Amino acid sequence: MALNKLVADAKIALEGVQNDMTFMVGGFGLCGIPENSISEMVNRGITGLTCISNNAGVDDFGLGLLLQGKQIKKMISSYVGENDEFERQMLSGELEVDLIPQGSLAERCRAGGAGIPAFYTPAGYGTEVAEGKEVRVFDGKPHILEAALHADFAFVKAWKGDTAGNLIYKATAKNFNPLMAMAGKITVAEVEILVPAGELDPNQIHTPGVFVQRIFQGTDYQKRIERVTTRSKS
Amino acid sequence: MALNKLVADAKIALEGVQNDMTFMVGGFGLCGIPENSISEMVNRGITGLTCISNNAGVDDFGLGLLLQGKQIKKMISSYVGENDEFERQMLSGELEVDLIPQGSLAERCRAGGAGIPAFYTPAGYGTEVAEGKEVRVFDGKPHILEAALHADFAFVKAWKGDTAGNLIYKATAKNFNPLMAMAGKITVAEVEILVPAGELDPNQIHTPGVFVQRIFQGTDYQKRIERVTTRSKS
Amino acid sequence: MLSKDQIAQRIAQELQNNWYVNLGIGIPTLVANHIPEGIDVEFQSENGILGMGPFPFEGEEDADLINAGKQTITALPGATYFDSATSFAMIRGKHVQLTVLGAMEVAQNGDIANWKIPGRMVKGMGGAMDLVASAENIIVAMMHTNKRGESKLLEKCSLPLTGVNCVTRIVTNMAVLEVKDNAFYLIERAPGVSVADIEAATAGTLVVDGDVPEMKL
Amino acid sequence: MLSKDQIAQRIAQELQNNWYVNLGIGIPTLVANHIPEGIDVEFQSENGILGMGPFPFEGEEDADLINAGKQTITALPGATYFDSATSFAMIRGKHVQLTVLGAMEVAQNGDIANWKIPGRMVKGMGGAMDLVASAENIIVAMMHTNKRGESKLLEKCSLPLTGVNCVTRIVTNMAVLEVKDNAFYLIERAPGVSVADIEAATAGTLVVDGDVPEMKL
Repeated sequence: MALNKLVADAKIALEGVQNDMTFMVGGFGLCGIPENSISEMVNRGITGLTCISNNAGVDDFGLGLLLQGKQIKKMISSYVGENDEFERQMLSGELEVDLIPQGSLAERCRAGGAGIPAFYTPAGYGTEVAEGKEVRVFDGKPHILEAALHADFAFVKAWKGDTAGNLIYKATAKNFNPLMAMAGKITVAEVEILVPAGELDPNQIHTPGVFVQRIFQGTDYQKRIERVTTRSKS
Repeated sequence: MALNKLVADAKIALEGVQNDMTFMVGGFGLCGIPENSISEMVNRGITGLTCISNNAGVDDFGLGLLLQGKQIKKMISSYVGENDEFERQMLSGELEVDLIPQGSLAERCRAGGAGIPAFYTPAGYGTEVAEGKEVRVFDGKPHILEAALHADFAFVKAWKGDTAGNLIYKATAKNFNPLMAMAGKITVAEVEILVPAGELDPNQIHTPGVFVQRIFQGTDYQKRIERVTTRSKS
Repeated sequence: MLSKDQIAQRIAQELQNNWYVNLGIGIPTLVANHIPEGIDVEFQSENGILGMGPFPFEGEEDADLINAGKQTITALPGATYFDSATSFAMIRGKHVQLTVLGAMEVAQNGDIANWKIPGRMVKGMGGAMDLVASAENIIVAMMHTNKRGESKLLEKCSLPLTGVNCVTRIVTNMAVLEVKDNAFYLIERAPGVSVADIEAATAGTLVVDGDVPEMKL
Repeated sequence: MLSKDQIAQRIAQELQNNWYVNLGIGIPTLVANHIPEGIDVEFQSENGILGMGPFPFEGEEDADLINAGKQTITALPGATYFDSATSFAMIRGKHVQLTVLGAMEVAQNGDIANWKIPGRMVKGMGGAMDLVASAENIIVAMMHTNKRGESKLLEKCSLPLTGVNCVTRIVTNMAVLEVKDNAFYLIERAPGVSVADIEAATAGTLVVDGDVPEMKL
């Protein structure tokens, strides 16, 4: 029988989160972010967090909400981008920030989940990112050694999921979610559509349930768009 | 527009293969092996091959056919298993064999495709596999450094594919295929069902076409089963 | 002495609720037939399936659906398929709670050998080296002695190793043993097998601490 | 002087048949509007799509379908979605033939800086460091000078680097340049822009070899 990972809601799913923990939070910009889990983190008022997430949302949504409340001590990200509060806290020194190349960030999360403690990549060689890191030449090209990332909790968002924790993502809302799902000591998945185990085609699962400890059906998704760009029909 | 990777048949798909090249060949046992490409290798009579493949088929099917014809100089595999000719050639020294742990083999193929020259893994520490390899301790546990694998050609088998080279595998016939598809300088995919680009759901692709240089519809699949195990209905 | 199926039955008693379990080829495969009432586990086979079910009904075999022993199998509701890198990510990343596998030799320091007899037999390690290097619970399922009647529980392995300091528990046709502090601790005897029998069949250091109960099957 | 759209148009002339191409944020994004007749290319966006299409029609935006610039997009027939690790496997593994990106500074040895102005502005490197470290063809799309009129083509970058020795070609509003042998080689002039204008706007070593043709747009 498939193991049951279902919990009732975000509140129960986040049981055990504490101040000063390290979290991974899926999503790219506001696309594919675990809105319900983020709200619950805000509600719980936990502080001193280290958040591993590609971005930190925008000023008033996504992880930006936790930044506003000064709940985050350190961000590990690849892009600050359009979040003015993120940039302000970083430049003023209120917030510790570890900026790392996006591909290295993704691979370091995967490595954490895959039991690979470290790997070599050319990304960042010769830049600030390489400071303090081992450099080794492979095939004539210098690479730097990057270490796996781990988290006490990983919060991910999928489109569909089943009670066994199997997840299917939609379009580019996939992004970091499957990698972070692998790397959390406790991985909490929230989904738009929840079905009983056995309803999803086993060939189409993006994240096998083995990586997910808790799953719940999210509510009230806003799914905000950062930059609406369109063309006219004429 | 999607790029077109379609070629007519195995013969055209294997243009450019030469003696002494290194090939990756997907499949686990006889499950998910590129039958048409293997037949074509046999037909062409190329020799001196280095084959990277989890197994080498059985005596009279799969890569076993190439072993019988003494076309293979070296096997890089994790399991000899039930192939008596493989074991005989290895023990007699006719065949060079590099046996490596299955998980390291899979990850080394992926690394080759992903531009990661090397990574650390605990598998094989303290065994013959670690001989000559760097050992490094992470978090109190010794790991060995494993290098990426590359191939001149990777031959993979999928269930469905489209003309853009996008692939979908079925059940456990997936195994090494998606990883080897990433790591071939030229990746040749054969499929049971071929459809025009645009017919597959972009959410369900296992191997994006960017990794595939040539695709063709295979014929006459035998899909032999190594060990038929059943239960009775009563 | 236990039959192979009884070894599997005894190992099944070690299963805990909500565990993901990888079963090796041979005796370990039989463990799936003895899951205790009220225990939910899910079986992983390293060739790419979670949620492995029983053998298919005759005529319903699917060449695309096999286990790591190349046997035709079925998938249970909630199963998933994945590639070999993801499969070993599960194993190496410690997402699988128990590994059960066979062995040619086990040493009292937890070393295991099961893939090669130099010059004579080379099966290859398959996924075994990855499994033993990362699993936190490893149970070895094997006969206590080999075909020549020699003990397979040794002070030191004589064959090329599969992994070092990794085996924590052994279930043989004669006994259940814990491997710790560089010794085999006798936990249970098979029905009708005496401590003296086990001592005679164990080449490595055997620790017998008080009364050793008989297994309940 | 070229407009931003004309810079993109000139870069589009560099596209070769059957290339996979990654377009950065800003001017590079505009390249997709100018694919030459008879050239098939497929666009990758590093947040997880191959086969990126044009912006959606009004009202058809999908919050789950964006590009790396967080703009709503569409997917063309034959497109695929994938996770960020797979996306950068494509990039790092050299499966993407061309990268077009913006820059704050480029040095004559091919160094590029585009992610940080210490103490003043930190956008983050996003995927740029991975892209420039691995791409075999990198075209920088940028204005020749910054807002203060200072050259962005330098002997040495003054800002924190994104990558070293990696830029091979630059298309600005004034010129097309090749970066090699520790110099900027002037290949083409923008319509109406003289070699002297370009020399004046280039702080690094500029090599002018014979007659420099005007771009054809």
